[in-house]
Amino acid sequence: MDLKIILDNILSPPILFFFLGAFSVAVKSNLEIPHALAQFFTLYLLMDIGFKGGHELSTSQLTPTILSTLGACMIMACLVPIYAYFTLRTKFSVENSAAIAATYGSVSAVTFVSAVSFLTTIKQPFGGHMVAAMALMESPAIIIGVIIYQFFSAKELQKIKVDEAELALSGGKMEHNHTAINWNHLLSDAFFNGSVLLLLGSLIIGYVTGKPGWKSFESFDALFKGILAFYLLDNGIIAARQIRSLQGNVIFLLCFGTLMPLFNAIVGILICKYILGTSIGDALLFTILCASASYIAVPAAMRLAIPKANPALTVPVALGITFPFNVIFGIPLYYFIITSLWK
Amino acid sequence: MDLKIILDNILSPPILFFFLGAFSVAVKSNLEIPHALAQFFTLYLLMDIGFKGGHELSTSQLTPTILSTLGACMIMACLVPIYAYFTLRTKFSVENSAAIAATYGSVSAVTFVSAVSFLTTIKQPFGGHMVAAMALMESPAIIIGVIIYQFFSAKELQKIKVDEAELALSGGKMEHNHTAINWNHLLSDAFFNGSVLLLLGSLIIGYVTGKPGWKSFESFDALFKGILAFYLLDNGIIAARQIRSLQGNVIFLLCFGTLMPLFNAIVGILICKYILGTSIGDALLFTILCASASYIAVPAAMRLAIPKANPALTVPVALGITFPFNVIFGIPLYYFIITSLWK
Amino acid sequence: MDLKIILDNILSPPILFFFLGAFSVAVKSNLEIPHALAQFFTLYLLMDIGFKGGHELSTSQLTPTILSTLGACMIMACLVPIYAYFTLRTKFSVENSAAIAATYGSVSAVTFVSAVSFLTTIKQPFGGHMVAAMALMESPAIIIGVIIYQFFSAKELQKIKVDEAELALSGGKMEHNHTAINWNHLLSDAFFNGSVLLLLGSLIIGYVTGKPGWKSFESFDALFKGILAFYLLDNGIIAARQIRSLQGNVIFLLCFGTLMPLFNAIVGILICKYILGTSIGDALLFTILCASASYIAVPAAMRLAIPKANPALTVPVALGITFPFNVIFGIPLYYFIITSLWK
Amino acid sequence: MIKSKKVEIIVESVKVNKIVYQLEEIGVPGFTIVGNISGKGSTGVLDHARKAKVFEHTYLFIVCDEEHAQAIVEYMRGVLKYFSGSCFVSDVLLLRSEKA
Amino acid sequence: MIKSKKVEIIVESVKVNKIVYQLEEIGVPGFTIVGNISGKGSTGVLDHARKAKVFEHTYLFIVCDEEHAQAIVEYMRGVLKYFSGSCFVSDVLLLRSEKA
Amino acid sequence: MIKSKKVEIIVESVKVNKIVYQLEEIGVPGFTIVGNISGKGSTGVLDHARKAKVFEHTYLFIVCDEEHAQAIVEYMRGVLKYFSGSCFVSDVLLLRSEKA
Ligand SMILES: Nc1ncnc2c1ncn2[C@@H]1O[C@H](COP(=O)(O)O)[C@@H](O)[C@H]1O
Ligand SMILES: Nc1ncnc2c1ncn2[C@@H]1O[C@H](COP(=O)(O)O)[C@@H](O)[C@H]1O
Ligand SMILES: Nc1ncnc2c1ncn2[C@@H]1O[C@H](COP(=O)(O)O)[C@@H](O)[C@H]1O
Ligand code: NA
Ligand code: NA
Ligand code: NA
Repeated sequence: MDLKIILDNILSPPILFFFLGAFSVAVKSNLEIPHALAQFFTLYLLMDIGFKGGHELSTSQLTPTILSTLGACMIMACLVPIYAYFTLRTKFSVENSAAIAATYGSVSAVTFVSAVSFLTTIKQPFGGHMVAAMALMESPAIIIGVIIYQFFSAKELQKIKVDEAELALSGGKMEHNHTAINWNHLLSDAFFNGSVLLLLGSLIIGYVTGKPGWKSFESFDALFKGILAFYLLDNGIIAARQIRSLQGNVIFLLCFGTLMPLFNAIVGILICKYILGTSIGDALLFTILCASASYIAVPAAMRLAIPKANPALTVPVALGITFPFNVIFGIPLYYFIITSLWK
Repeated sequence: MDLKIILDNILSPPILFFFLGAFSVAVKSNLEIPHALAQFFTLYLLMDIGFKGGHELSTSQLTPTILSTLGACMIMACLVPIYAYFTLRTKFSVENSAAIAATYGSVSAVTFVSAVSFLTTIKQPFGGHMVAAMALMESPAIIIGVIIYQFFSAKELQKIKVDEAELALSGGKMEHNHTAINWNHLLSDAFFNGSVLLLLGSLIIGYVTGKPGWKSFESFDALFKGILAFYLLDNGIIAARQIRSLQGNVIFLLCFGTLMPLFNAIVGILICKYILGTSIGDALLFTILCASASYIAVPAAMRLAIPKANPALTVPVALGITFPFNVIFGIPLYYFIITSLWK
Repeated sequence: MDLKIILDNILSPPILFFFLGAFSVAVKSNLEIPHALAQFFTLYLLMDIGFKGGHELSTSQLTPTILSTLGACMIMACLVPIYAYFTLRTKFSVENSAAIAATYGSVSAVTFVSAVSFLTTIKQPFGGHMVAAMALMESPAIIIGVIIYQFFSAKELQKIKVDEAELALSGGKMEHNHTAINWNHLLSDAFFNGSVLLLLGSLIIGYVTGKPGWKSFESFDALFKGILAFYLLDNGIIAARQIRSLQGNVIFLLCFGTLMPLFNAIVGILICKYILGTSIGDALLFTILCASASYIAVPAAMRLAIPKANPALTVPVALGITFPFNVIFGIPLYYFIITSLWK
Repeated sequence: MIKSKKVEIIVESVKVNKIVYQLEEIGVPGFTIVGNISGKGSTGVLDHARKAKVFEHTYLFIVCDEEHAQAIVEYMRGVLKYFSGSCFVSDVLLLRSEKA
Repeated sequence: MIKSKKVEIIVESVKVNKIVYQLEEIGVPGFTIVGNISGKGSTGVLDHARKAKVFEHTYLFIVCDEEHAQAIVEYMRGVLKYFSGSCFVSDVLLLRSEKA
Repeated sequence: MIKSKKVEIIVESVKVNKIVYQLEEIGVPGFTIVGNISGKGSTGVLDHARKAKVFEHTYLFIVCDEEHAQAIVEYMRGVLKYFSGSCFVSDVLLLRSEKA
């Protein structure tokens, strides 16, 4: 039965378009999605999922389970980077380990959206608060990643170099304190990041405008699957290019990029089952939040906060390995495990 | 009751997305709408509103009220810049006064579209000819602005400078006559402006293709509110940046940017009530045409025709003050006044 | 009755928007569709038509007629360039004749899509395999064009020059064999061309995902006519510019650009009637595939394969003359002939 | 290689058509236009208000001989008196290519 | 025409804000930013992963006097020690335009 | 600062891949590509027909030493015999940056 779900997922249009994109890279086709469009699809998906979640929330009650789910999300966002860091540290430098670890603490919105699409297809309900949960999980990992980095690089006396990089950028003059990290900037960047803002904003707008708001949005929302397919076509192109540019310890990264999400997913499932007691739909979304890794916001934030980390290491793992793994196998697999456990 | 309507308007998704955009600027978020998309939204809204108006027209009859409404629009487009000019002249140079005045004689398509969205939400009908009225009002103010400028700058003997600017651009050789303004170019730019053309073209296409045409367009039109929300998100970002770059006599501009549309609206309402005798829906649209100010087409035309006018003065008032004022407070307020009077 | 169909076609929104675009160029309007959008419309139309065709195919049976239709498409794709070449050779050089001839052997996706839109409007059914037929016809003409060119340029001893161009590009070092054409590259470019890939990929995805896939796509597909209208607006702008840049023997090109598609259409109609025995809908689509000329993929491929051919000659004929001729007059005219014959 | 001048111009987008027209009058052999720029100069930051076309600038450059460069500079001297922008000139060696 | 320097900088897009801020601190008279570039340098091809913002680069140039150019170069020397990019300087003649 | 050459190339977009391949063969240290240009040259105005890819041009530049510049110019001399475009060279001082 497991296989059947996975196959059904693979044979859904968005996933097939993902493969089409990857195939086009393999055969060196000139298929190309203009950058402005890819940005539009991202904005649309965030806006739509936020609005939908807000509308959903406006029709439901704030239960203790919801609150504890949100809390559990925050905890996972802080916990994952820590154990990911120690795993990575066996092969990589402090900087790279901290940067990669941070991406796994955060989430990938499109992986989440794919899971929502999966649930919608099989008509499994889920709560609007899970969208809020996603928004909550976007940023804490950035902070944790930086803290990990500061803590361990101080230990290893490499901190000085970082200071120098930051010092160079600010033209030699360092602001009051002497730490390299400008926490002010980092925090505001993390929490007022464009996608977090749009997601939370749409959530609130969907919540506030309730049913009449939703009605005016419905035919916009109807494009959801089509645009997701388009987006995954583009992501297939990008992910295939990323996987080709994998460097360093490729085998280790391949294992890490698939086993880490799997492990995080299992932790997530166990939390849902034995601590939170969520519904099946919410459990899948919680799991996918734990399992997914950020390949846009966190690497960009890390580039600013930990300049010595090599983004050519971070992005290929998160986008080239973990993203396809989750979207193709992860979602149906986690769902299979959940339905087995919940019975 | 007034307050209730205003609140309802503020709590509609498009307006809330406008606030979200403005908020993102306030917190220095990196939220950004690609330029190509903003252009797409504009094109879509013009096409859709034009087509819808044309379809509407094809189902109705040409009444004397319609004709007199169109005439009244033209008259207002010529009248507004004149009294706006004299108000502005108390604080600004001839050039700047003429340029700002012209923007108030013209219209803002998105303000109009927002009013249409408002009417649609409260199910208040309106005539398709109002779209034609908007198209008619786009350009005359440009001509009037230039005439005002020529008339008063001649008086003040500053005309020479303008000639020089135009002369410089054309490499020293001036075409036959010695006025700085190339009326030929100006008129064709004004009347064959991209947005006027698309609006009128879509209106005619909607009219000609009638019901079958509309049917094939309906699901495209269903995206209307979603795209308006997206567009206002972008406009919120832009307007907030504009308001920050207000310069010169800020308090005067703030007053002018809110009181001028209010005054124009009241004039518009009185004309509808006591001269034209329009329906409530048409009255609101006529009023919003009078009250709104152009922040794209007219400033660009003024840059060509009155180079000495400072666009960094014109755009912030029209886009940073008058646009939000109209869209947030103006529409429901004018509607309230109209329904009170029409009772 | 002929006239009535043509008139109905001209008065459909997409065609009227095409005229609006052309008109905007005539009056020198600044109406402009951002490039990224035009690309989006192309991608959307290919994806949608492919998906629709695949879905259609999944509900039908593979009949001998279908197979022979696909075969006939391939044959026409090879035949058309040959007789087009000899016609053109009376006025143009070997290079230019081969390049123009190749465009007529291939197809224009938007012309095909317009014919689909025409059939949908008049509720005439057609088979999903015609989309596969279009995909099959995109590339062979490129190969044929190059073969023609090689064959006749060898004869005329001009081949050396081509070698030199290719040699120059590759920095003097020529790969093993001494022919100028890199067949490997050419074939993979032709068959893994972005639009062929997206079309075939969507076709397969539509076929594989069948009815549930289609259901999730339906509301995306509903935008079809609106986006086609938008696309033709843009094409009207581009085609009008192209027609203005026609050079060389303009009268000959005008005749060729209208009579060649007409002739190809008649050949196509006769094949459908007397050899294939297709339905009316399939006959129109087969005919339009024969009649249309590629103005994007083939000219770009020719630029690489036959550098001495002048693209400023190829594109204006295909895009400025044949495209509007087919879309405005051709489709209803061919349809009229077909219905007359099929009676 | 021919000793040539590269004249670089940044100017308000709304004026570009006129300037290009004038460049052709002057008889330059060619020019290249790079769109989509932002920047800052004496009139302030320019990408503030991309929706307002008036603030857009365009970057173009012309490679030509000394005399043409002189003519462009003289022309731009007049233009920049009234309009926002910048213009500067440098030496380049142009590859003389004869078509085969 | 004033003898000036044109300083051209290619640098990671995520760092551009800080660099622009520093340019203003240095007091340059203006700068122009050209977005949407791709390229290749010591750290490899750059348009591989446009979706991943970290790989984006930006191209900007500044026309200024010798001293400012010196200051920018000194600054960029530090920056390029740690970040990907390139910086080079050439001579230009700047058109001195007085506003009318 | 190292005395270097900046080689600027404008060439038909359909040929860019081959040219970039050849630049790497020549062994240039890097290059930057600026897309989305329009312009005019001996073969006429180029943005007429953006939908027809054949008319698109691309602008790229390479900063390198004298020898590499020479090699690129020789290569481009051949290319421009057959294809539309332009190529010119100027002197720049390249900032030598050692990574920390
Ligand atoms: N010194 C400079 N270096 C580079 N670009 C400049 C400079 N000065 C002005 N610009 C460009 O020209 C535009 C207009 O300048 P301005 O008219 O001085 O405001 C700016 O937005 C910049 O793009
Ligand atoms: N020699 C060069 N010539 C032109 N552009 C260069 C050169 N070296 C580096 N660049 C540009 O700077 C970016 C980053 O270079 P790098 O830090 O060396 O990887 C490249 O992607 C190019 O856009
Ligand atoms: N003298 C020039 N200055 C600047 N750009 C040029 C020049 N000549 C040609 N170009 C550029 O190269 C492209 C092709 O030139 P051509 O092959 O001469 O038609 C033009 O569209 C311009 O973008
Ligand atoms: Na995670
Ligand atoms: Na007005
Ligand atoms: Na054909």
